Amino acid sequence: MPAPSVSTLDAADLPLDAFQVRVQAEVFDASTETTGLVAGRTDVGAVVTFTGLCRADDQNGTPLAALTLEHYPGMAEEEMDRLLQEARTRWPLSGARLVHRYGRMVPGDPIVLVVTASAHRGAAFAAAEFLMDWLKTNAPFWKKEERPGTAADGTWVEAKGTDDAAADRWQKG
Amino acid sequence: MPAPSVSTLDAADLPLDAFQVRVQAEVFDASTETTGLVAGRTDVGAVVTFTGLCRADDQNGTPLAALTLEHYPGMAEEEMDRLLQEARTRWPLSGARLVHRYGRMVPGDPIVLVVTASAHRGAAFAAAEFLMDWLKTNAPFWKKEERPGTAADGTWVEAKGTDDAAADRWQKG
Amino acid sequence: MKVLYFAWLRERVGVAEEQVEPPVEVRTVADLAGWLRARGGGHAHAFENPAVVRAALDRRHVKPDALLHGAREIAFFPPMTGG
Amino acid sequence: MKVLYFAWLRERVGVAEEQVEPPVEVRTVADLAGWLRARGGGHAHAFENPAVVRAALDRRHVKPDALLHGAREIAFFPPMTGG
Repeated sequence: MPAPSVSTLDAADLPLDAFQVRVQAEVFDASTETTGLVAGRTDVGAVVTFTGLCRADDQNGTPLAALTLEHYPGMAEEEMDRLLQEARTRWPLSGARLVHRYGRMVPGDPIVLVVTASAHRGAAFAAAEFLMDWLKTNAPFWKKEERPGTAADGTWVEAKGTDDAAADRWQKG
Repeated sequence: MPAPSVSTLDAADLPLDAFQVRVQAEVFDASTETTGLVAGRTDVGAVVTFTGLCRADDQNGTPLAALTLEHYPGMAEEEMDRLLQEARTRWPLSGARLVHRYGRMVPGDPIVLVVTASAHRGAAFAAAEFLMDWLKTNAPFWKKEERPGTAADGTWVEAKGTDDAAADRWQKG
Repeated sequence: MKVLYFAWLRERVGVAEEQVEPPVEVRTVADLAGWLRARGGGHAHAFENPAVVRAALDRRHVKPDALLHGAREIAFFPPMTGG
Repeated sequence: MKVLYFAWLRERVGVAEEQVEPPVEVRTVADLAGWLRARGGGHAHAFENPAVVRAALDRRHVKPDALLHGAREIAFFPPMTGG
Protein backbone atom coordinates (compact mmCIF):
# COMPACT_ATOMS: atom_id res chain seq x y z
CA MET A 1 0.00 0.00 0.00
CA PRO A 2 1.66 3.28 -1.05
CA ALA A 3 2.24 6.02 1.53
CA PRO A 4 -0.41 8.74 1.45
CA SER A 5 0.61 11.79 -0.53
CA VAL A 6 0.53 14.93 1.54
CA SER A 7 0.14 18.51 0.47
CA THR A 8 0.17 21.50 2.76
CA LEU A 9 -1.00 25.07 2.32
CA ASP A 10 0.52 27.35 4.88
CA ALA A 11 -0.34 30.79 6.19
CA ALA A 12 2.11 32.72 8.32
CA ASP A 13 -0.16 32.97 11.36
CA LEU A 14 -1.44 29.40 11.37
CA PRO A 15 0.09 26.13 12.56
CA LEU A 16 2.16 24.50 9.82
CA ASP A 17 -0.30 21.68 9.23
CA ALA A 18 -3.55 23.62 9.67
CA PHE A 19 -4.59 22.97 6.05
CA GLN A 20 -4.00 19.58 4.52
CA VAL A 21 -5.30 17.38 1.73
CA ARG A 22 -4.56 13.66 1.38
CA VAL A 23 -5.38 10.89 -1.06
CA GLN A 24 -4.85 7.42 0.35
CA ALA A 25 -5.91 3.80 0.21
CA GLU A 26 -5.89 3.35 4.00
CA VAL A 27 -8.85 4.00 6.28
CA PHE A 28 -8.70 7.43 7.94
CA ASP A 29 -9.57 8.25 11.51
CA ALA A 30 -11.87 11.27 11.68
CA SER A 31 -11.06 11.81 15.32
CA THR A 32 -7.27 11.94 14.76
CA GLU A 33 -7.71 14.43 11.92
CA THR A 34 -10.01 16.63 13.98
CA THR A 35 -7.81 16.51 17.06
CA GLY A 36 -4.81 17.51 14.94
CA LEU A 37 -6.70 20.60 13.82
CA VAL A 38 -7.69 21.96 17.22
CA ALA A 39 -5.07 20.60 19.64
CA GLY A 40 -3.51 23.40 21.67
CA ARG A 41 -5.55 26.11 19.95
CA THR A 42 -7.97 28.52 21.59
CA ASP A 43 -9.09 30.47 18.52
CA VAL A 44 -11.37 27.72 17.18
CA GLY A 45 -15.03 27.97 18.18
CA ALA A 46 -16.53 25.51 15.70
CA VAL A 47 -15.42 22.29 14.04
CA VAL A 48 -17.52 20.56 11.40
CA THR A 49 -16.63 17.04 10.33
CA PHE A 50 -18.23 15.31 7.36
CA THR A 51 -17.69 11.61 6.72
CA GLY A 52 -19.00 9.99 3.55
CA LEU A 53 -19.49 6.23 3.80
CA CYS A 54 -20.15 3.37 1.40
CA ARG A 55 -23.81 2.28 1.71
CA ALA A 56 -25.33 -1.15 1.04
CA ASP A 57 -27.59 0.34 -1.65
CA ASP A 58 -26.91 2.77 -4.46
CA GLN A 59 -28.71 6.04 -5.22
CA ASN A 60 -31.61 4.11 -6.79
CA GLY A 61 -31.98 1.65 -3.91
CA THR A 62 -30.27 -1.22 -5.76
CA PRO A 63 -28.23 -3.46 -3.42
CA LEU A 64 -24.49 -2.90 -3.55
CA ALA A 65 -21.75 -5.40 -2.64
CA ALA A 66 -18.75 -3.09 -3.00
CA LEU A 67 -17.40 0.06 -4.61
CA THR A 68 -14.05 0.55 -6.30
CA LEU A 69 -12.73 4.09 -6.48
CA GLU A 70 -10.33 4.98 -9.27
CA HIS A 71 -8.51 8.31 -9.16
CA TYR A 72 -6.08 10.46 -11.14
CA PRO A 73 -2.92 10.47 -8.99
CA GLY A 74 -1.35 13.89 -8.79
CA MET A 75 -4.33 15.77 -10.16
CA ALA A 76 -6.58 14.53 -7.34
CA GLU A 77 -4.34 16.15 -4.71
CA GLU A 78 -3.84 19.30 -6.78
CA GLU A 79 -7.55 19.74 -7.42
CA MET A 80 -8.34 19.19 -3.72
CA ASP A 81 -5.70 21.82 -2.87
CA ARG A 82 -7.36 24.25 -5.28
CA LEU A 83 -10.78 23.58 -3.72
CA LEU A 84 -9.37 24.21 -0.27
CA GLN A 85 -7.74 27.46 -1.39
CA GLU A 86 -11.04 28.57 -2.92
CA ALA A 87 -12.82 27.80 0.37
CA ARG A 88 -10.23 29.89 2.24
CA THR A 89 -10.91 32.90 0.03
CA ARG A 90 -14.62 32.61 0.88
CA TRP A 91 -14.63 31.89 4.63
CA PRO A 92 -12.29 32.70 7.55
CA LEU A 93 -11.04 29.20 8.33
CA SER A 94 -8.60 28.31 11.12
CA GLY A 95 -7.85 24.96 9.52
CA ALA A 96 -9.20 22.19 7.30
CA ARG A 97 -8.62 18.59 6.22
CA LEU A 98 -9.67 16.86 3.02
CA VAL A 99 -9.00 13.13 2.88
CA HIS A 100 -10.23 10.95 0.02
CA ARG A 101 -9.65 7.21 -0.27
CA TYR A 102 -9.26 5.10 -3.39
CA GLY A 103 -9.47 1.35 -3.94
CA ARG A 104 -12.17 -1.15 -3.02
CA MET A 105 -14.68 -0.37 -0.25
CA VAL A 106 -17.52 -2.43 1.20
CA PRO A 107 -20.70 -1.04 2.80
CA GLY A 108 -19.90 0.71 6.06
CA ASP A 109 -16.40 1.77 4.95
CA PRO A 110 -15.53 5.49 5.14
CA ILE A 111 -14.67 7.04 1.75
CA VAL A 112 -14.17 10.75 2.24
CA LEU A 113 -13.53 13.13 5.12
CA VAL A 114 -13.89 16.90 5.26
CA VAL A 115 -13.04 18.79 8.45
CA THR A 116 -13.33 22.57 8.77
CA ALA A 117 -12.46 24.70 11.79
CA SER A 118 -13.34 28.35 12.29
CA ALA A 119 -14.00 30.88 15.02
CA HIS A 120 -17.70 30.80 14.00
CA ARG A 121 -20.10 28.00 13.22
CA GLY A 122 -21.58 29.56 10.08
CA ALA A 123 -18.22 29.60 8.31
CA ALA A 124 -17.34 26.05 9.38
CA PHE A 125 -20.68 24.65 8.17
CA ALA A 126 -20.71 26.56 4.88
CA ALA A 127 -17.10 25.69 4.02
CA ALA A 128 -17.60 21.98 4.78
CA GLU A 129 -20.69 21.80 2.61
CA PHE A 130 -19.02 23.77 -0.19
CA LEU A 131 -15.98 21.47 -0.12
CA MET A 132 -18.12 18.32 -0.27
CA ASP A 133 -20.26 19.66 -3.11
CA TRP A 134 -17.22 20.64 -5.14
CA LEU A 135 -15.30 17.46 -4.34
CA LYS A 136 -18.16 15.43 -5.83
CA THR A 137 -18.08 17.28 -9.15
CA ASN A 138 -14.44 18.40 -9.44
CA ALA A 139 -12.10 15.94 -7.75
CA PRO A 140 -10.97 13.31 -10.27
CA PHE A 141 -12.41 10.16 -8.69
CA TRP A 142 -14.70 7.59 -10.30
CA LYS A 143 -16.81 4.92 -8.62
CA LYS A 144 -17.51 1.46 -9.97
CA GLU A 145 -20.24 -0.56 -8.29
CA GLU A 146 -20.35 -4.33 -7.74
CA ARG A 147 -23.78 -5.95 -7.37
CA PRO A 148 -24.25 -8.87 -4.98
CA GLY A 149 -24.22 -12.24 -6.76
CA THR A 150 -22.96 -10.97 -10.11
CA ALA A 151 -19.72 -12.17 -11.63
CA ALA A 152 -19.19 -9.09 -13.81
CA ASP A 153 -16.56 -6.69 -12.56
CA GLY A 154 -18.98 -3.84 -12.01
CA THR A 155 -20.71 -0.81 -13.46
CA TRP A 156 -19.40 2.75 -13.51
CA VAL A 157 -21.56 5.12 -11.49
CA GLU A 158 -23.15 7.90 -13.54
CA ALA A 159 -22.76 11.48 -12.35
CA LYS A 160 -25.91 12.89 -10.76
CA GLY A 161 -27.58 16.08 -11.94
CA THR A 162 -28.28 16.85 -8.27
CA ASP A 163 -24.54 16.93 -7.58
CA ASP A 164 -23.99 19.46 -10.36
CA ALA A 165 -26.85 21.52 -8.98
CA ALA A 166 -25.35 21.32 -5.47
CA ALA A 167 -21.99 22.53 -6.80
CA ASP A 168 -23.57 25.22 -8.98
CA ARG A 169 -25.21 26.96 -6.03
CA TRP A 170 -21.75 28.12 -4.94
CA GLN A 171 -21.01 29.82 -8.27
CA LYS A 172 -20.33 33.49 -7.81
CA GLY A 173 -22.06 36.19 -9.79
CA MET B 1 -20.19 14.99 39.40
CA PRO B 2 -23.73 13.75 38.64
CA ALA B 3 -24.28 10.99 36.09
CA PRO B 4 -25.38 12.33 32.68
CA SER B 5 -29.12 12.22 32.16
CA VAL B 6 -30.09 10.21 29.11
CA SER B 7 -33.17 10.40 26.96
CA THR B 8 -33.90 8.22 23.99
CA LEU B 9 -36.33 8.57 21.10
CA ASP B 10 -36.92 5.25 19.39
CA ALA B 11 -38.28 4.24 16.04
CA ALA B 12 -39.22 0.64 15.33
CA ASP B 13 -36.79 0.19 12.46
CA LEU B 14 -33.76 1.89 14.01
CA PRO B 15 -31.21 0.74 16.59
CA LEU B 16 -32.41 1.43 20.12
CA ASP B 17 -29.89 4.21 20.73
CA ALA B 18 -29.93 5.82 17.29
CA PHE B 19 -31.32 9.08 18.70
CA GLN B 20 -30.03 10.42 21.97
CA VAL B 21 -29.71 13.70 23.86
CA ARG B 22 -27.52 14.21 26.91
CA VAL B 23 -26.73 17.03 29.31
CA GLN B 24 -23.57 16.49 31.31
CA ALA B 25 -20.71 18.15 33.14
CA GLU B 26 -18.08 15.73 31.78
CA VAL B 27 -16.14 16.21 28.56
CA PHE B 28 -17.63 14.25 25.66
CA ASP B 29 -15.73 12.34 23.01
CA ALA B 30 -17.02 13.20 19.53
CA SER B 31 -15.46 10.09 18.07
CA THR B 32 -17.19 7.71 20.54
CA GLU B 33 -20.55 9.35 19.88
CA THR B 34 -20.09 9.15 16.12
CA THR B 35 -18.88 5.56 16.18
CA GLY B 36 -21.89 4.58 18.29
CA LEU B 37 -24.13 6.02 15.61
CA VAL B 38 -22.74 4.16 12.60
CA ALA B 39 -21.16 0.98 14.01
CA GLY B 40 -22.48 -2.11 12.24
CA ARG B 41 -24.77 -0.10 9.96
CA THR B 42 -24.67 0.02 6.16
CA ASP B 43 -27.56 2.42 5.54
CA VAL B 44 -25.64 5.55 6.55
CA GLY B 45 -23.97 7.46 3.72
CA ALA B 46 -23.20 10.71 5.52
CA VAL B 47 -22.28 11.73 9.06
CA VAL B 48 -21.94 15.37 10.06
CA THR B 49 -20.36 16.21 13.42
CA PHE B 50 -20.40 19.70 14.88
CA THR B 51 -18.32 20.55 17.94
CA GLY B 52 -18.65 23.95 19.60
CA LEU B 53 -15.63 24.98 21.68
CA CYS B 54 -14.81 27.68 24.22
CA ARG B 55 -12.61 30.33 22.58
CA ALA B 56 -10.06 32.64 24.22
CA ASP B 57 -11.98 35.70 23.04
CA ASP B 58 -15.67 36.53 23.06
CA GLN B 59 -17.86 37.61 20.13
CA ASN B 60 -16.44 41.17 20.35
CA GLY B 61 -12.81 40.05 20.49
CA THR B 62 -12.47 40.68 24.24
CA PRO B 63 -10.12 38.17 25.92
CA LEU B 64 -11.88 35.44 27.89
CA ALA B 65 -10.47 33.44 30.82
CA ALA B 66 -13.36 31.00 31.27
CA LEU B 67 -17.05 30.42 30.72
CA THR B 68 -19.57 29.01 33.17
CA LEU B 69 -22.67 27.40 31.72
CA GLU B 70 -25.81 27.32 33.83
CA HIS B 71 -28.76 25.21 32.68
CA TYR B 72 -32.33 24.29 33.60
CA PRO B 73 -32.10 20.60 34.57
CA GLY B 74 -34.97 18.58 33.18
CA MET B 75 -36.13 21.21 30.72
CA ALA B 76 -32.76 21.23 28.93
CA GLU B 77 -33.07 17.53 28.07
CA GLU B 78 -36.78 17.84 27.19
CA GLU B 79 -36.20 20.83 24.93
CA MET B 80 -33.29 19.08 23.19
CA ASP B 81 -35.55 16.04 22.67
CA ARG B 82 -38.18 18.29 21.12
CA LEU B 83 -35.60 19.86 18.79
CA LEU B 84 -34.44 16.41 17.72
CA GLN B 85 -37.99 15.26 17.05
CA GLU B 86 -38.60 18.40 14.98
CA ALA B 87 -35.45 17.67 12.97
CA ARG B 88 -36.67 14.12 12.35
CA THR B 89 -39.95 15.40 10.90
CA ARG B 90 -37.97 17.56 8.48
CA TRP B 91 -35.16 15.26 7.31
CA PRO B 92 -34.76 11.47 6.91
CA LEU B 93 -32.20 10.83 9.65
CA SER B 94 -30.69 7.44 10.50
CA GLY B 95 -29.52 8.70 13.87
CA ALA B 96 -28.42 11.75 15.85
CA ARG B 97 -26.72 12.84 19.06
CA LEU B 98 -27.05 16.09 20.97
CA VAL B 99 -24.70 16.53 23.90
CA HIS B 100 -24.47 19.79 25.85
CA ARG B 101 -22.17 20.39 28.79
CA TYR B 102 -22.69 22.63 31.80
CA GLY B 103 -20.25 23.99 34.40
CA ARG B 104 -16.99 25.88 33.99
CA MET B 105 -15.00 25.67 30.74
CA VAL B 106 -11.69 27.20 29.74
CA PRO B 107 -10.61 28.13 26.20
CA GLY B 108 -10.15 25.00 24.09
CA ASP B 109 -12.77 22.99 26.00
CA PRO B 110 -15.62 21.42 24.00
CA ILE B 111 -19.09 22.69 24.99
CA VAL B 112 -21.63 21.21 22.61
CA LEU B 113 -21.79 18.31 20.17
CA VAL B 114 -24.29 17.63 17.39
CA VAL B 115 -23.99 14.50 15.26
CA THR B 116 -26.39 13.66 12.45
CA ALA B 117 -26.39 10.56 10.25
CA SER B 118 -28.40 10.06 7.08
CA ALA B 119 -28.32 8.17 3.81
CA HIS B 120 -27.64 11.48 2.07
CA ARG B 121 -25.28 14.35 2.79
CA GLY B 122 -27.80 17.14 2.23
CA ALA B 123 -30.06 15.90 5.03
CA ALA B 124 -27.16 15.35 7.44
CA PHE B 125 -25.77 18.86 6.86
CA ALA B 126 -29.13 20.63 7.02
CA ALA B 127 -30.25 18.80 10.16
CA ALA B 128 -26.96 19.48 11.98
CA GLU B 129 -27.10 23.17 11.18
CA PHE B 130 -30.79 23.40 12.12
CA LEU B 131 -30.13 21.67 15.45
CA MET B 132 -27.24 24.00 16.31
CA ASP B 133 -29.19 27.12 15.36
CA TRP B 134 -32.17 26.06 17.47
CA LEU B 135 -30.06 24.85 20.38
CA LYS B 136 -28.55 28.34 20.64
CA THR B 137 -31.90 30.08 20.92
CA ASN B 138 -34.14 27.41 22.51
CA ALA B 139 -32.13 25.16 24.81
CA PRO B 140 -32.17 26.58 28.37
CA PHE B 141 -28.46 27.28 28.88
CA TRP B 142 -26.83 30.56 29.89
CA LYS B 143 -23.16 31.55 29.63
CA LYS B 144 -21.29 33.70 32.09
CA GLU B 145 -17.88 35.00 31.03
CA GLU B 146 -14.83 35.56 33.21
CA ARG B 147 -12.28 38.14 32.04
CA PRO B 148 -8.57 37.56 32.62
CA GLY B 149 -7.25 39.48 35.65
CA THR B 150 -10.64 40.52 37.03
CA ALA B 151 -11.79 39.48 40.47
CA ALA B 152 -15.51 39.83 39.71
CA ASP B 153 -17.34 36.58 39.19
CA GLY B 154 -18.24 37.29 35.60
CA THR B 155 -20.71 38.82 33.18
CA TRP B 156 -23.73 37.12 31.63
CA VAL B 157 -23.45 36.82 27.87
CA GLU B 158 -26.15 38.68 25.98
CA ALA B 159 -28.12 36.82 23.32
CA LYS B 160 -27.09 37.73 19.78
CA GLY B 161 -29.51 38.99 17.18
CA THR B 162 -27.61 36.91 14.62
CA ASP B 163 -28.51 33.76 16.55
CA ASP B 164 -32.20 34.64 16.42
CA ALA B 165 -31.85 35.33 12.71
CA ALA B 166 -30.10 31.98 12.21
CA ALA B 167 -32.91 30.17 14.03
CA ASP B 168 -35.63 32.16 12.25
CA ARG B 169 -34.53 31.01 8.81
CA TRP B 170 -35.87 27.54 9.68
CA GLN B 171 -39.37 28.86 10.47
CA LYS B 172 -41.97 27.27 8.27
CA GLY B 173 -44.55 29.26 6.32
CA MET C 1 -46.75 27.10 42.47
CA LYS C 2 -42.99 26.72 42.21
CA VAL C 3 -41.05 29.56 40.58
CA LEU C 4 -37.50 29.01 39.26
CA TYR C 5 -35.02 31.72 38.28
CA PHE C 6 -31.95 31.34 36.09
CA ALA C 7 -28.84 33.37 35.22
CA TRP C 8 -29.07 37.06 36.18
CA LEU C 9 -32.71 36.75 37.21
CA ARG C 10 -31.62 34.21 39.83
CA GLU C 11 -28.82 36.53 40.99
CA ARG C 12 -31.10 39.56 41.25
CA VAL C 13 -33.95 37.77 43.04
CA GLY C 14 -31.39 36.16 45.34
CA VAL C 15 -32.85 32.63 45.27
CA ALA C 16 -32.91 29.89 42.63
CA GLU C 17 -36.46 28.87 43.45
CA GLU C 18 -39.39 29.75 45.68
CA GLN C 19 -42.97 28.71 46.33
CA VAL C 20 -45.59 31.39 45.65
CA GLU C 21 -49.38 31.68 46.11
CA PRO C 22 -50.53 34.48 43.79
CA PRO C 23 -54.12 35.76 44.06
CA VAL C 24 -56.70 34.49 41.56
CA GLU C 25 -56.52 37.63 39.42
CA VAL C 26 -52.95 36.62 38.44
CA ARG C 27 -53.93 34.57 35.38
CA THR C 28 -51.09 34.85 32.87
CA VAL C 29 -47.31 34.61 32.82
CA ALA C 30 -47.15 38.40 32.39
CA ASP C 31 -49.52 38.87 35.35
CA LEU C 32 -47.24 36.74 37.52
CA ALA C 33 -44.12 38.67 36.42
CA GLY C 34 -45.89 41.93 37.33
CA TRP C 35 -47.07 40.56 40.67
CA LEU C 36 -43.52 39.39 41.50
CA ARG C 37 -42.06 42.74 40.48
CA ALA C 38 -44.50 44.53 42.80
CA ARG C 39 -42.84 42.77 45.73
CA GLY C 40 -39.97 45.26 45.33
CA GLY C 41 -36.30 44.66 46.21
CA GLY C 42 -34.55 41.91 44.22
CA HIS C 43 -37.77 40.94 42.49
CA ALA C 44 -38.31 44.50 41.25
CA HIS C 45 -34.74 44.57 39.96
CA ALA C 46 -35.11 41.19 38.19
CA PHE C 47 -38.32 42.18 36.42
CA GLU C 48 -37.50 45.86 35.79
CA ASN C 49 -37.54 45.26 32.02
CA PRO C 50 -40.13 42.53 31.32
CA ALA C 51 -39.32 42.62 27.58
CA VAL C 52 -36.02 40.78 28.18
CA VAL C 53 -37.48 38.10 30.46
CA ARG C 54 -38.46 34.71 28.98
CA ALA C 55 -40.59 32.07 30.65
CA ALA C 56 -41.25 28.34 30.61
CA LEU C 57 -44.37 26.72 32.03
CA ASP C 58 -43.90 23.12 33.13
CA ARG C 59 -40.64 23.08 31.15
CA ARG C 60 -42.00 24.41 27.86
CA HIS C 61 -41.31 27.83 26.39
CA VAL C 62 -44.35 30.11 26.62
CA LYS C 63 -45.32 33.65 25.65
CA PRO C 64 -46.24 36.31 28.27
CA ASP C 65 -49.96 35.86 27.56
CA ALA C 66 -49.90 32.11 28.37
CA LEU C 67 -52.37 31.12 31.09
CA LEU C 68 -50.97 29.77 34.35
CA HIS C 69 -53.94 27.54 35.17
CA GLY C 70 -52.89 24.17 36.50
CA ALA C 71 -49.15 24.69 35.94
CA ARG C 72 -46.95 23.26 38.70
CA GLU C 73 -43.70 25.00 37.78
CA ILE C 74 -42.80 28.27 36.10
CA ALA C 75 -39.31 29.43 35.23
CA PHE C 76 -38.10 32.95 34.41
CA PHE C 77 -34.81 33.52 32.60
CA PRO C 78 -33.03 35.77 30.11
CA PRO C 79 -32.76 34.88 26.40
CA MET C 80 -30.73 31.70 26.08
CA THR C 81 -27.02 31.75 25.22
CA GLY C 82 -26.03 28.08 25.08
CA GLY C 83 -24.59 26.14 22.15
CA MET D 1 2.24 14.28 -25.66
CA LYS D 2 1.05 11.86 -23.00
CA VAL D 3 -2.64 10.91 -22.99
CA LEU D 4 -4.25 9.37 -19.88
CA TYR D 5 -7.63 7.65 -19.72
CA PHE D 6 -9.75 6.98 -16.66
CA ALA D 7 -12.78 4.87 -15.72
CA TRP D 8 -14.78 3.59 -18.72
CA LEU D 9 -12.68 5.58 -21.19
CA ARG D 10 -9.64 3.63 -19.99
CA GLU D 11 -11.53 0.34 -20.32
CA ARG D 12 -12.77 1.12 -23.84
CA VAL D 13 -9.43 2.39 -25.15
CA GLY D 14 -7.74 -0.62 -23.54
CA VAL D 15 -4.76 1.25 -22.07
CA ALA D 16 -4.39 3.66 -19.14
CA GLU D 17 -1.95 5.89 -20.98
CA GLU D 18 -0.24 6.31 -24.31
CA GLN D 19 2.15 8.67 -26.09
CA VAL D 20 0.69 10.42 -29.15
CA GLU D 21 2.07 12.75 -31.86
CA PRO D 22 -0.95 14.51 -33.38
CA PRO D 23 -0.47 16.60 -36.54
CA VAL D 24 -0.19 20.41 -36.20
CA GLU D 25 -3.82 21.00 -37.22
CA VAL D 26 -4.92 19.32 -33.96
CA ARG D 27 -4.97 22.50 -31.87
CA THR D 28 -7.69 22.06 -29.22
CA VAL D 29 -8.82 19.42 -26.75
CA ALA D 30 -11.86 18.75 -28.97
CA ASP D 31 -9.57 18.39 -32.02
CA LEU D 32 -7.52 15.78 -30.17
CA ALA D 33 -10.62 13.85 -29.06
CA GLY D 34 -11.81 13.80 -32.68
CA TRP D 35 -8.39 12.74 -33.95
CA LEU D 36 -8.25 9.91 -31.39
CA ARG D 37 -11.79 8.78 -32.27
CA ALA D 38 -10.81 8.59 -35.94
CA ARG D 39 -8.34 5.85 -35.05
CA GLY D 40 -11.35 3.50 -34.78
CA GLY D 41 -11.61 0.44 -32.52
CA GLY D 42 -11.47 1.11 -28.77
CA HIS D 43 -10.74 4.79 -29.33
CA ALA D 44 -13.85 5.21 -31.50
CA HIS D 45 -15.91 3.48 -28.79
CA ALA D 46 -14.43 5.66 -26.01
CA PHE D 47 -15.12 8.92 -27.86
CA GLU D 48 -18.43 7.94 -29.51
CA ASN D 49 -20.28 10.60 -27.46
CA PRO D 50 -17.85 13.52 -26.93
CA ALA D 51 -20.48 15.38 -24.88
CA VAL D 52 -19.94 13.03 -21.91
CA VAL D 53 -16.13 13.17 -22.02
CA ARG D 54 -14.28 15.61 -19.73
CA ALA D 55 -10.63 16.61 -20.03
CA ALA D 56 -7.75 17.93 -17.94
CA LEU D 57 -4.67 19.58 -19.40
CA ASP D 58 -1.58 19.32 -17.21
CA ARG D 59 -3.88 18.30 -14.32
CA ARG D 60 -6.35 21.16 -14.60
CA HIS D 61 -9.94 20.88 -15.79
CA VAL D 62 -10.39 22.41 -19.26
CA LYS D 63 -13.18 22.97 -21.78
CA PRO D 64 -13.17 21.30 -25.23
CA ASP D 65 -12.02 24.53 -26.89
CA ALA D 66 -8.85 24.79 -24.73
CA LEU D 67 -5.64 24.97 -26.76
CA LEU D 68 -3.17 22.11 -26.45
CA HIS D 69 -0.06 24.19 -27.12
CA GLY D 70 2.79 23.29 -24.82
CA ALA D 71 0.82 20.84 -22.67
CA ARG D 72 2.76 17.78 -21.56
CA GLU D 73 -0.15 15.68 -20.37
CA ILE D 74 -3.82 15.43 -21.25
CA ALA D 75 -6.39 13.23 -19.50
CA PHE D 76 -9.83 12.14 -20.73
CA PHE D 77 -12.46 10.86 -18.31
CA PRO D 78 -16.20 10.73 -17.63
CA PRO D 79 -17.91 13.18 -15.24
CA MET D 80 -16.50 12.67 -11.75
CA THR D 81 -18.32 10.55 -9.17
CA GLY D 82 -16.12 10.75 -6.07
CA GLY D 83 -16.96 12.10 -2.64
